[in-house]
Amino acid sequence: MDPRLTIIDKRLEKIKRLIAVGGGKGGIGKSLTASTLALSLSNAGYKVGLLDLDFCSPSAHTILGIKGVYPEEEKGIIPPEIYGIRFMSIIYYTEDNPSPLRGIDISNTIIELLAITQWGELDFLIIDMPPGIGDSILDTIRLMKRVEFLIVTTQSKIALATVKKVLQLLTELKIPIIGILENMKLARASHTEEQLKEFNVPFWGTIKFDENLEDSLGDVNKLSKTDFSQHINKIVKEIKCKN
Amino acid sequence: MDPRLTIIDKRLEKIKRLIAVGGGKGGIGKSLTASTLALSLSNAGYKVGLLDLDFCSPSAHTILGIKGVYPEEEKGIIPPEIYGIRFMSIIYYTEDNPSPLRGIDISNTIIELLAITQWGELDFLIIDMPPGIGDSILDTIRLMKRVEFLIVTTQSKIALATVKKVLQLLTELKIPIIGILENMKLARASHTEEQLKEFNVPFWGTIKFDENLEDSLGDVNKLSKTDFSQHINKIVKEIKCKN
Amino acid sequence: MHEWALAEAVISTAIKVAKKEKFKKITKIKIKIGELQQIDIDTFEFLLKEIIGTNALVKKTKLQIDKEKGLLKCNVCSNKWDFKEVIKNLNEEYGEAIHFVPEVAHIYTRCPKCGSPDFKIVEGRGVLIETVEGLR
Amino acid sequence: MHEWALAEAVISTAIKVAKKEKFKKITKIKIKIGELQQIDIDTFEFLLKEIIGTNALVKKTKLQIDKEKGLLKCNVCSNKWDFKEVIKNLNEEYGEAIHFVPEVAHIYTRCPKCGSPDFKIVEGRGVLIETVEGLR
Ligand SMILES: Nc1ncnc2c1ncn2[C@@H]1O[C@H](COP(=O)(O)OP(=O)(O)O)[C@@H](O)[C@H]1O
Ligand SMILES: Nc1ncnc2c1ncn2[C@@H]1O[C@H](COP(=O)(O)OP(=O)(O)O)[C@@H](O)[C@H]1O
Ligand SMILES: [Mg+2]
Ligand SMILES: [Mg+2]
Ligand SMILES: [Mg+2]
Ligand SMILES: [Mg+2]
Ligand code: NI
Ligand code: NI
Ligand SMILES: [Zn+2]
Ligand SMILES: [Zn+2]
Repeated sequence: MDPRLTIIDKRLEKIKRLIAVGGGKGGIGKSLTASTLALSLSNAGYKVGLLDLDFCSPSAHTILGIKGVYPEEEKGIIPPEIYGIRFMSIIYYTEDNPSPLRGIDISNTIIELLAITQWGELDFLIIDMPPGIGDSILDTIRLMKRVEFLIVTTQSKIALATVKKVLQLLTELKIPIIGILENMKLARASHTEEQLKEFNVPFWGTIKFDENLEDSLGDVNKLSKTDFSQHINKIVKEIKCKN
Repeated sequence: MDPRLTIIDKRLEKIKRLIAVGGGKGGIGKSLTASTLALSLSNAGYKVGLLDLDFCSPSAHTILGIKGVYPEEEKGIIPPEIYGIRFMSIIYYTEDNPSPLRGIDISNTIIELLAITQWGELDFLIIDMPPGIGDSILDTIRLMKRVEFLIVTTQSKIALATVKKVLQLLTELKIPIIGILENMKLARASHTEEQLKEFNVPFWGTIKFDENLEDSLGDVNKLSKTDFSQHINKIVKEIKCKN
Repeated sequence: MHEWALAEAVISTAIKVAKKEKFKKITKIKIKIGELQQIDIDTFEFLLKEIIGTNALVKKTKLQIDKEKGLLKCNVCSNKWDFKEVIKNLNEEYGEAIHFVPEVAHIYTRCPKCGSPDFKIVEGRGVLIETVEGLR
Repeated sequence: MHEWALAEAVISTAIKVAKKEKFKKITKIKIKIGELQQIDIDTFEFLLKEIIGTNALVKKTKLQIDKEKGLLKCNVCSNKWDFKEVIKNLNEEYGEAIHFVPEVAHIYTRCPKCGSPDFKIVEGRGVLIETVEGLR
């Protein structure tokens, strides 16, 4: 018997809402959305946690410029708090090294982190999902039973093909999808909202492709001034901490 | 005993070079590179196969506009040939449905496809890798022993962080890396070549971010006219079919 | 007849084992065929014999081929079920896809108790060699 | 003492089993601790007792805690090895990381035969409950 599976509900019990930022496809802005969403919620006065579940390409710490912090040990692991965000990532244990983990290892790592992390009271736990619909998303659904998804996409037909599959799967499994965010919009016309209408998910607007966004990565002050963050701030006004 | 593992070498024995297009991070242009590389090699008169190993977001068929084809059964599976490319993808078996596969299932699917696919004689087999350094890349290395990697990246520090890990891993394992391709270059200055110099891998140049690329997806004629394809064509002139 | 490729894999593997074990003759190969792959045993035996041909090492080998029940277990609700029950009501096209790649069962079938696609193929996936016996 | 969280998981699970089995008392919990996680058995027992406190259901429970050898097997060359051999020469910081998340062994250690990071943790990963015994 794996004792870890029993305790996960208790570890998450004082978290009001769990929001996973997904989309299936890589490079669509999931990590940027998860990171700025956590930041914006924290700035709005909420108690926020951020869990980076992308063990191959952990990016939230790069986006938020988090380094030199480490969890404390106290009846488990207490994530360090930065910008008011309790931040948990595999990087504490892998540093910058490549992490060649098969699915079974990814699954075990997720279970371990969920079993030992003491989040305490949170209004929101934001989860940055890796690409794919494999172990990470299946364990997120299986182990964090109250999880809701925020879906990111771009207007590209390559991204849309995958995002549709993710929406189809989550819908079938009756997992709440709180919104769809279109990212990296180019000058060309986009039909994203229309093309995803069949899924009946609120469309949370469009963020333009921003040539200069890169400059803001790693600097939360600059980051908060980007159009990206401004858009996320507007969304945050609509989100309630109790669903 | 798994009989499939023994036969894979034989299935690949008449392929002169196996080139996996990777980079670890999603959304950097791996699929576009793999697809146009296969197309360009085929146009240059080589016998080419294309294997899409991204089971969650298979994209090569979308990029090349391949549909309505299906393998034949003849002492295994014979991939259909389109634009001179023998094309193998999970889509023949999944169609457009979401494929919630854990790592063990991904691994088993790769083994099965490699054991039953009869590629015949090829100059090049191009492999479109999914993001991550999990089951797919580990099995590619383990099962296709002569595989070489072409690494794609963007100038973003988020992509570079992951690409460095992939380069570090492949270098440690002594897997040949034939080149690094910088994709989606923006107007801002880029230091990609410099930042990856330590890995001693040939830098295969830079492809600009192209606002209009999306229009060419699914249409090989339009695709061949893009700057992206032009750049790949130049690379193809440098590649020999016998290493 | 894509199963030819798998039959060839079985004979190649048996020969590899024989070489490692220094067998002069392979007397018996015990094979299990998982129900997910829906391979007809007689057909498979026919293909094995065709591949063996006149190869002295395997020519007189006894081929024992047994079916292995397709057992699935849900990762969400721990329910276990038999693939035989699934196949009864499965669209033929989906069954055919599972025949080629058993993992696509995750696409076309669900846990009958909780509806999840997140299950383990515990046994009965595909073609396995149980034992290769021979004379030195 | 992050192990407290795992000790709590053990007691919670034992209580859950007891409720399911309708035990009035849990008489014995058999626990295995895998060597990768490098948890001191005495410390773990101390934590378990602290968590049990005055809980009548588990107060008099016998705690049997055994070490499980850390067995690793390479997916590339099939070599098997013992984590005990690895830990001898392992940088302390890496050992500490593996203590928290045993999977990071794939980052800091390699197959001693072929150098691959692609190996299975066959046994001895972490904390497992073998049996929960009780009186109805
Ligand atoms: N609106 C945008 N404009 C320009 N670049 C963006 C935008 N959103 C994301 N990016 C960039 O795209 C890349 C992928 O973003 P990321 O958040 O890492 O995606 P994912 O987590 O989905 O892989 C990063 O380099 C990021 O800086
Ligand atoms: N040079 C480029 N300019 C503009 N868009 C690009 C370029 N290269 C790739 N893209 C687009 O970026 C997205 C990701 O490309 P893709 O090949 O699917 O990446 P990956 O396979 O690495 O996930 C696609 O929508 C693709 O059309
Ligand atoms: Mg990300
Ligand atoms: Mg791709
Ligand atoms: Mg058939
Ligand atoms: Mg410690
Ligand atoms: Ni067949
Ligand atoms: Ni500890
Ligand atoms: Zn179920
Ligand atoms: Zn090895």
